[in-house]
Amino acid sequence: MTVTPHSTGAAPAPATAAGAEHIALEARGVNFYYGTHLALTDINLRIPARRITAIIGPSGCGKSTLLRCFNRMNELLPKTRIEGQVLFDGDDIYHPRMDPTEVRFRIGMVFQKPNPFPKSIFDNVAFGPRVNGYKGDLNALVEETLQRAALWEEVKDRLKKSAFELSGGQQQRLCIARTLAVQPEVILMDEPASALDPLATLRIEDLMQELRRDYTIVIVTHNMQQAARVSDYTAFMTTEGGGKPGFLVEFGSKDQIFTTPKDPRTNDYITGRFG
Amino acid sequence: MTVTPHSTGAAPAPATAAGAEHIALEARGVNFYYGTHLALTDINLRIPARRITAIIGPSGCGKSTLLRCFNRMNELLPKTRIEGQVLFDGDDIYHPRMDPTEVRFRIGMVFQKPNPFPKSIFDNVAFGPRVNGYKGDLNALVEETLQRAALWEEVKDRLKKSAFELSGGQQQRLCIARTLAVQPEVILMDEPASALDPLATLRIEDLMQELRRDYTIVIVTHNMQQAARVSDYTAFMTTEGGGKPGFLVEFGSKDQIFTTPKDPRTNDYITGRFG
Amino acid sequence: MTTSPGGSARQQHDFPVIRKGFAHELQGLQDDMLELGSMVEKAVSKSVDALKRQDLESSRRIIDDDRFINNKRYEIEEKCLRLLATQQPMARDLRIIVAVLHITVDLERQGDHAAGIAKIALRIGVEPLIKPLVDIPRMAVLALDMLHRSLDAFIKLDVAAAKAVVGADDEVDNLHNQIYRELLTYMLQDPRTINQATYLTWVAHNLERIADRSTNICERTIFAATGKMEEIGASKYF
Amino acid sequence: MTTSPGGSARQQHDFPVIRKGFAHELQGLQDDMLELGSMVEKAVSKSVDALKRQDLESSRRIIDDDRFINNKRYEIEEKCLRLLATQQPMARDLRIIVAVLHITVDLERQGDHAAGIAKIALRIGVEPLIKPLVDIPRMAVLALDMLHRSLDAFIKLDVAAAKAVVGADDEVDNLHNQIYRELLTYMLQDPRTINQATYLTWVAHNLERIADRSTNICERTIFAATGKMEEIGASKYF
Amino acid sequence: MASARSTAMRPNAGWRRFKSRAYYGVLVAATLTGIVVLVTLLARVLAEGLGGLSWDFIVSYPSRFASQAGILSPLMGSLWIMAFTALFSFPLGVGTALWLEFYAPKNRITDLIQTNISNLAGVPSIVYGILGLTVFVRWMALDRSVLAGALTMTLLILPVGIIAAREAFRSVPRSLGPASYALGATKWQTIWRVMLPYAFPGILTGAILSMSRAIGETAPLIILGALTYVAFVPGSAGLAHAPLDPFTVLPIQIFNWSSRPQKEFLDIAATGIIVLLILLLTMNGLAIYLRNKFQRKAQD
Amino acid sequence: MAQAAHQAPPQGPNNPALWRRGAHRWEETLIPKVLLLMGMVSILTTVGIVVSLATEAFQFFRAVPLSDFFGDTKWSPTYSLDRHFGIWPLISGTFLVTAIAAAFALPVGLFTAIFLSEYAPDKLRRVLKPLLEVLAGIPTVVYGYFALTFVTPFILRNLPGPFADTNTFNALAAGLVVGIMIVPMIASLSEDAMIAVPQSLRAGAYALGATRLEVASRVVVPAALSGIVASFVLAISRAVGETMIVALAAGATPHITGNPLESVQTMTAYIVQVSMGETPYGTIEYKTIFAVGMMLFVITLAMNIFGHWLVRRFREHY
Ligand SMILES: Nc1ncnc2c1ncn2[C@@H]1O[C@H](COP(=O)(O)OP(=O)(O)OP(=O)(O)O)[C@@H](O)[C@H]1O
Ligand SMILES: Nc1ncnc2c1ncn2[C@@H]1O[C@H](COP(=O)(O)OP(=O)(O)OP(=O)(O)O)[C@@H](O)[C@H]1O
Ligand SMILES: [Mg+2]
Ligand SMILES: [Mg+2]
Ligand SMILES: O=P([O-])([O-])[O-]
Repeated sequence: MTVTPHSTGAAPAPATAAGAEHIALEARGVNFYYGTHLALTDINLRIPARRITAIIGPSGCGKSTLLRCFNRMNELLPKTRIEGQVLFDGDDIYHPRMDPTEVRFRIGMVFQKPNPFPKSIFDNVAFGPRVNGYKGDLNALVEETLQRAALWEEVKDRLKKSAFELSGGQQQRLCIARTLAVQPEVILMDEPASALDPLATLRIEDLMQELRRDYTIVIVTHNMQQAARVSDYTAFMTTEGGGKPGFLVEFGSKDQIFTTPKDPRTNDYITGRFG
Repeated sequence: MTVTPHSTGAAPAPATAAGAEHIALEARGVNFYYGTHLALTDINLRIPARRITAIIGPSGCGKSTLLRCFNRMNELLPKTRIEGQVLFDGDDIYHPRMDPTEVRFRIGMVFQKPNPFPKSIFDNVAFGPRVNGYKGDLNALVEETLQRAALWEEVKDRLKKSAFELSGGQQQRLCIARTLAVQPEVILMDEPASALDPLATLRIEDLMQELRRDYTIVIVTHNMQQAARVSDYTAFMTTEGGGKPGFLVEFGSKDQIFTTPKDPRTNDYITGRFG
Repeated sequence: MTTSPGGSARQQHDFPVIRKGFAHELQGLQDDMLELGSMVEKAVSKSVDALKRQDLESSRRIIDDDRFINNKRYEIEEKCLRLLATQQPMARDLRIIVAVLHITVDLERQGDHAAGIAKIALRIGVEPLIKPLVDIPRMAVLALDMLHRSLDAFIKLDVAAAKAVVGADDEVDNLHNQIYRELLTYMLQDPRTINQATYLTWVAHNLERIADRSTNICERTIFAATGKMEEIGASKYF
Repeated sequence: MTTSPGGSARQQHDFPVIRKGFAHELQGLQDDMLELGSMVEKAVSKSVDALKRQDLESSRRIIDDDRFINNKRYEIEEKCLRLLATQQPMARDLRIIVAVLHITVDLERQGDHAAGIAKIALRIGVEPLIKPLVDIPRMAVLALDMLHRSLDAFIKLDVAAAKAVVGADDEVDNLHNQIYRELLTYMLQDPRTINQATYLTWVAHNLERIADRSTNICERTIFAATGKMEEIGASKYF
Repeated sequence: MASARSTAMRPNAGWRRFKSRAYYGVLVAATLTGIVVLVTLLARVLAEGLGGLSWDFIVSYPSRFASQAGILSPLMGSLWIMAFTALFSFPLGVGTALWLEFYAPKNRITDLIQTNISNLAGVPSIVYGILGLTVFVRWMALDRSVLAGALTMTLLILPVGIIAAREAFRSVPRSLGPASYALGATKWQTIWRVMLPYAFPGILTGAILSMSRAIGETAPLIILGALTYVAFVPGSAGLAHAPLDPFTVLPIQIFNWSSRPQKEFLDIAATGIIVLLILLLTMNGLAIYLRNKFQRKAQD
Repeated sequence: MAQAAHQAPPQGPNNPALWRRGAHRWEETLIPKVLLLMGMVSILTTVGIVVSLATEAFQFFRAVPLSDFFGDTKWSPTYSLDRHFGIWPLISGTFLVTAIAAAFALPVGLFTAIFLSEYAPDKLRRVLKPLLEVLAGIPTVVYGYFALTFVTPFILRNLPGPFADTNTFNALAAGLVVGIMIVPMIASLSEDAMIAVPQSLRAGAYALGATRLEVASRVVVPAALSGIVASFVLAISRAVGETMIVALAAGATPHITGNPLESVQTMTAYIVQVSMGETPYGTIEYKTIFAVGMMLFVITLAMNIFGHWLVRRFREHY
C-alpha cells in the first residue's frame, strides 16, 4: 500500500460540513485502488466527534472499503493503494511516520460477525490492553469496560468461561467491549448487527446510543432502517454500476437525509427505487 | 419421527380463521419435539391458499421448526417427533401412507442462504423435474419457470454456465425457480432474503408478490419490516424464554397485526419492546 | 408515483421500478384522495346551487350523502396508516402519505361545510330570499376553483401552482367581507331580515372556510414537495 | 411511554425496555403536545377574559403570541415526521404518532380561534358591551374543560374518559344555541346592537369550534388506543 | 399449470423408493468389508502372537532362536528414533507452516514451495530411504546411526506435519486476524497470541499422527541399512553417544521375522506386531484425547 | 457541546503513562527470516532427492544405455551369468499389484464414503470413522504379514478353481491387501469431500422431492467429484509406492505376466531386495536401485501432480 498525494492539487471542500461540530475524522479527496481497480473516487467526508455517523449505499459501493481506510485496515490486503488524505484530529494517518498499529489502537473497529477470540471473556477484553502494554489495574479496566458495554451484569460471574458460551448478541457486545478496552477515540463498525436477531440488534443499537456520549462512532449498515434509527449523521454513497468506483452522493443529518434528501438519487435509494 | 394423534381429543379451533379464504395448509394442535425437548406446543394455524403468510417472532421461538413441519423436512433430523395433525388440502401429511418425498414434491421450500447445486443454471432448474420423472419438454419447462422467477432475461444467454456465476440475489431467484419447476402448490421460505443486500431483497419481495397469484407462500422472517411489506397474513409466535416451547400468539391480516394487534405481546414485539 | 420536477421521474421509466407493490399502493392512495376531492367539490357546488334554487330535496340529499365522504375519509386514513405501518416509507414517499393524511381531514371538513350550507338552506326553507344570490355563488365558484387547483398542484407536487392558489384566497376573503357588510346593512335596514341574513353570513363563512382549507392543502403540497412546512395563508378565525 | 389499560404498562417496569431512545422520543413528543395544549388553553382563557374586561392590550398580546403556538406546532409536526421516517413505528406507537400529528393541527387551530376571539375583542374595542358577558365565559369554561380532559384522556389513552368528553360537547352546543338566540333577540329589538351582537355570535362560534375540536382530539384518542376511527361528535358546521 | 403437474411427473415413485433401499444394502456391505478385515487381522495377530507376549519378550534382545528372542533393542530403537524425529520435525513443520500462512509473499516462488510440499507428501517412503542413504549415511558420513534414521524420518514426515499445521492455522476463523490488528496488535503479537493458541491442538494432533506414521515406517530404514540384529540399546555406551549408535526398529524386526519360513518366527512376528500396535494405539489415543479436549466450537 | 473543546474520553489513550506500546519491534523483523529458513528445508529435501537419485542414476545410465533399460524385457541385474537391465518386468509387477488394489479399493472406498457421509447416523459414524483411521494407521509391515500368513494360505487357497495352486508369493494377495490398505484413504478423502458439500444442498434436493439415493448420487457425489477423483489418484499413487506388503507377499520374480496367482516383483520390492542383500555399495548392481528409484519417483510424482491439479481444477466454490 503506497500513499500518493491526491493529484488534483488543493483538496476540495468536504461534501457537507456538519455545522459547528468538532470534526474527528476527515477524508480529503480519497481515491482507493484494489490493484488497478479504482474502488473509491474523490471521497470528501467529515465525521463529527461524539456522534454516530452512518454510511449507507448499495452493495459494492465501497462502504466497507471507506471504513477500513479510516484505520488503515485496508493495507492488510495486498496490492491496495490510497490517494488523498485521511485526517484524524488534524493529522494525516497515512503519513509515512505514522505507525499503523498506533492508528488502529486509537481508532477501533467492530466487525460484521461477532469474532471473539477463543479465550475467556476476561482475556478477550484484556487482549488489547495486554498487547498495548497497559500498566494500570487490568481487573478494574476489564470490569469498567464490560460495564460500559452493558455486559457486566450478564457475565460478571463467569469471566473465566469461554467467550463462545455467550449468545451471538452478547458476543458482539463483548467485541465492542474488547474495542473499548484500549480506550480508542473512534469506533468503526461494519454492519455490526447484520448477523444478529432483532432483539440483539436493538440491544446493540441501544448500546451505541450510550457510547456516543464518549466516542465517535462510524457505522456501515445495509439496513437503512437501522441507519435511520441510530445515526446522527448519514452519508449516502453509490456507484454507477458494478465495478465502477464508489462516490459520496450526500451527507447530512439523518433527519434531513431520511425526510428531505437533497439529491434525487438519495431519495430514490431510501424510498426503495433502485436502478 | 413418529406421529401420535394429539392427546387432547377433539382438535381445538384454529387460532383465527382467515375469513372466507380457501385454506391450503392447516396445523391442528401440533406439538413438536427435538428428542425430549418440546419446541412447539399446540400450534393451530390455517394458511390461506394463494396468499403470503408471514411467521414472525423472536429468535428460537420455533418459526423454522413450524415451517419444516409443513413439508416433513424436520424428520430428516434424528430423534424428532410430531404430535397433532398437519393437513394439506384436507389430507394429513403425516399419515403413515403418505410418502414424504411426495409431500416435499408438492410443498416446496426455499432456504435462507441461496443453495444452488454446483451445476449449470439449466441443470439446477431441471433437477426437480428430472428426479420426479418429468415427461414433457424440459427446455420449455425450464424457460417458463425461469420466466416466472423473473430471471429469464438475465440468464437466457448463459443457461449452460455454472449457477455459481450468478450474484447472490440471482442465485436465490434461481433457487425459487428450481422450486417452481416441480410445480408445487405451496412454497415455504425460511428467511429467504436474510443473506441478501437490500436491492436483491426488494427484488425477491417483488417476485413473491408475483408468485402469490398462483402459489400459497409461507415465509419465516426475522425482518418485521419485511413481513409488513410482503405478507397478506401474519402469525406471531413467541416463547416464554429460551428452551421453553414456542406457541402461536396471534394470527391475522398483516394490516391488523401491524396497526392494531390484539395481543399486548404482539404489540410489544412489533414496537420493539422485548422482555 | 407522481411525476416531479426533480430528476427522479426519469428513473421510473429508464430503470426497473422496484417495490412495484408499494408504488402501486401509493398511486392508489392519491387516486382515492382525488376521488374524495371530487366528491367534496360536487357537494359544495350542489349545496350552493340547492340554496340558490331553494331545492330542499337536493339539500337533504347533500346532507345525507356526507356520510359517503366521511367513509371515504376513513378509508383513506386507514390506507395511510397501513402504508406507514407496513411499507416504511421515507423521504418524499413519507411526506406524501403524511400530507394525504392531513389533506383528507381538510377535504372531509370541506364536505362538512357543504353539508352545513345545505342545513342552512333547509333552515331558510322556502321563505323568499332577501335578495337574489349573486355574490355567494361567485364566492362558491372561487372556492371550488381553489380546491380544484390545490388538489391538482398536490398531485403534480407543483410548488409554484400551490403558491398561486393562495393568491385567490384573498379574493375570496374580500368577497366574504363584502357579503358580510352587505348582509349587515340589510339587517340594520330591516330587522326582519336578521334571521335569514345571519343564515347567509354563515353560508359565506362556510365558503370562506372551504377556501381557507384549500390553502391548507397547498401548504401540504409545498411540504410534500420540499419538506418545508410553512403557513402560507394567514389564519383567520374571524 | 404512556400507561395504558392494557397489559403492556407492566412490561415497561418488569422487563428491560429496549429502544430506550425511541421510547424517550415518543415520550418527549407527547410532552411537547401537552405543552402546546397548555399554551392553547392559556390563550383561550385569556382571550375570553380580555374580551370580558375589554383589555385591548391583552388581546393584542394574545394575537401576537399565536406565533409561538404556530411554531410549536411545526416543531411537533417535524418531530412526528422524523420519528416516522427514522423509527419505523408500528402498532400503538404508530397510532400515537399519527394521532399527535392530527391533534397538533387541532390544537393549533384552537389557538387560532383564541386569536380570533382576541381580534373580535379589538374590533369591539372599548364600546360598552350590550350586556354583561356571562354565558360566553361559561361557554369558555366548558370548552376549556373539554380541551383539558381530552388531552388528559389522550395521554392516558383512556377510551372511557375520551368518550365522556363528547357528552360535554352537547352542553356547549346548547349554550351556543342559547347565546345565539339571545343575541338574535338583541339584534331584533335594537338594530344598533347588530354590529356587536354579530361579533359576539362569532365569539360563541369560535368557542363552539374549540369545543368541537376537542371532540376531534377524543376521536384520535380512541383511535390511538384501539385502532378504530369513529366520528363520535356529529360534525356541525352550522 | 398446477393441475397438469400430477400427470407429467412422478410416474415412478415406487421404483425410486425400491432403488433407494437396494443401494442401501450395497453400501452397508462395502462399509463392513473394511471392518471385517480389521477384525480378522487383529484376531489373527492376537491368536498367533498373544501367547508369546511376556515381560521376558520385552526385555530380551533378539535371538537366532525363536524361543529366546525378545524385542528390547528394536523397541528402544523405535523410541530413540521417535524422540529425535519429534525434536527435529515439530519446530520445522510449525515454522514452515507459519511462514507459508503468514509471511510468504503471494508469488510464483511461494506457489512452487507449496506445490513442492504437497508433492513431497506423496513421494514413496522408499525414495526417502534412498535420499537418507545418499545424503546422511554416505555424504554426511553419519553411518547407519540413530541420527541418520531420525533425520530421514524427519524429512519423510515433514510434509505431512507442515500440511497438518497449515490446516490447523487455516481453521482459525479468518475474522480473528483483523480483530487482533484492529486492537493495535502487531503481526507477531497476532500470530503468537491468537493464531498459535487457536491452532495448537490441531498442530499437536497432526504432529502425533505423523509420528505414529514414523513408527510404522520400515522401508526407508531398510534402505538406510538399519541392522536386523542389534544386541544392544542405543545410548548404552553413554547417553551422549546415542545419536551415533546403530539401531534397529520394531517394524524391521517384524519384517525380518515374517520373512522367515519357520512357524515359530511367524508367531513371534505376531507378538512383535502386538507390541507395535499397542505403541501406535497409545499414540492415536493421545491424539484423539487432545483433539477432543481442545476441540473448540468452530465459528464459521 | 459543539463549541466545547474536544475532550479526550475518560482515561483515553492520550494518557501515555498507562500504555507502553511498541516494545517488541525486533520480533517483527527477525522472526520472518528464521521462519523462511525453515521453509527452505522442504525445498532442500526435493533437491536432495533429485540430486541423490540423479547422480547415481547418471552413473548407472553411463554403464547401461537407456535403450537397454527400456528396450529389454528381462530384469536380472544380479545374475552375473545373464545380466539384463530391462525395467518392464518390474513395471509390470507394479502395475499388476496396483490394478488389483484399485479394482478392489475404489468401489469399496467410495461406497464406504457414501455410506458414512449420507446414510450412517451420527453415532454410527462416530464409531466407524475412528475404526477406519485405525485401519489406515496400521503399519504396512503388518499388512504384509497378514497377506503372507493369512490371505494366501487361508483365503485364496480355499477358493475353487485355479486358486488351489496359488503360489505362496503372489500378486493377488499382495494386491488385495494393498487395496485394503488404501480403502481408508479413499474413504476418508472422499468422505471429507462429501461432508464438505454443504448440508443446504441436500436440504435443497430433499425439498424438491428427491429420495436419499438421488440426493447422494445426483447431488453429493457430483459436487464432490473432484475430491473423489483426487482421492483415487492419490491412493493409486500410494499403491504404486507401497513397499513392505509387496516385499513380503508378492515375491521376487521379475517377469511380465498378467496372472495374479503368480509371484511377481515390483519396483519397490526390488529395491528392498537389493538393500537387504550383500550387493556392495558402488557396484553397477547396487546402482540399479537409484535407476529404479528414479522411475518410481517420476511415476508417483506425475500422479500426484495430476491429483493435485484435479483438486484445484474442479474445486467447487460453495
Ligand atoms: N479485497 C478486495 N480485493 C479486490 N476488490 C475488492 C476487495 N474488497 C472489495 N473490493 C471491491 O471494491 C468495491 C467496494 O467493495 P466494498 O466491500 O467496500 O463495498 P461495500 O459497499 O462494503 O459492499 P457491501 O455492502 O456488499 O459490503 C467492490 O467493487 C468490490 O468488488
Ligand atoms: N436440530 C435441532 N435439534 C435440537 N433442538 C433444535 C434443533 N433446531 C432447533 N432446535 C430448538 O428448537 C427451538 C426452536 O428453534 P427454531 O430454529 O425453530 O427457532 P426459530 O424461531 O426459527 O429461530 P431463529 O429465528 O433463530 O431462526 C429452539 O429452542 C432451538 O434451540
Ligand atoms: Mg461491506
Ligand atoms: Mg429460524
Ligand atoms: O513404504 P511403506 O509404506 O511400505 O513402509
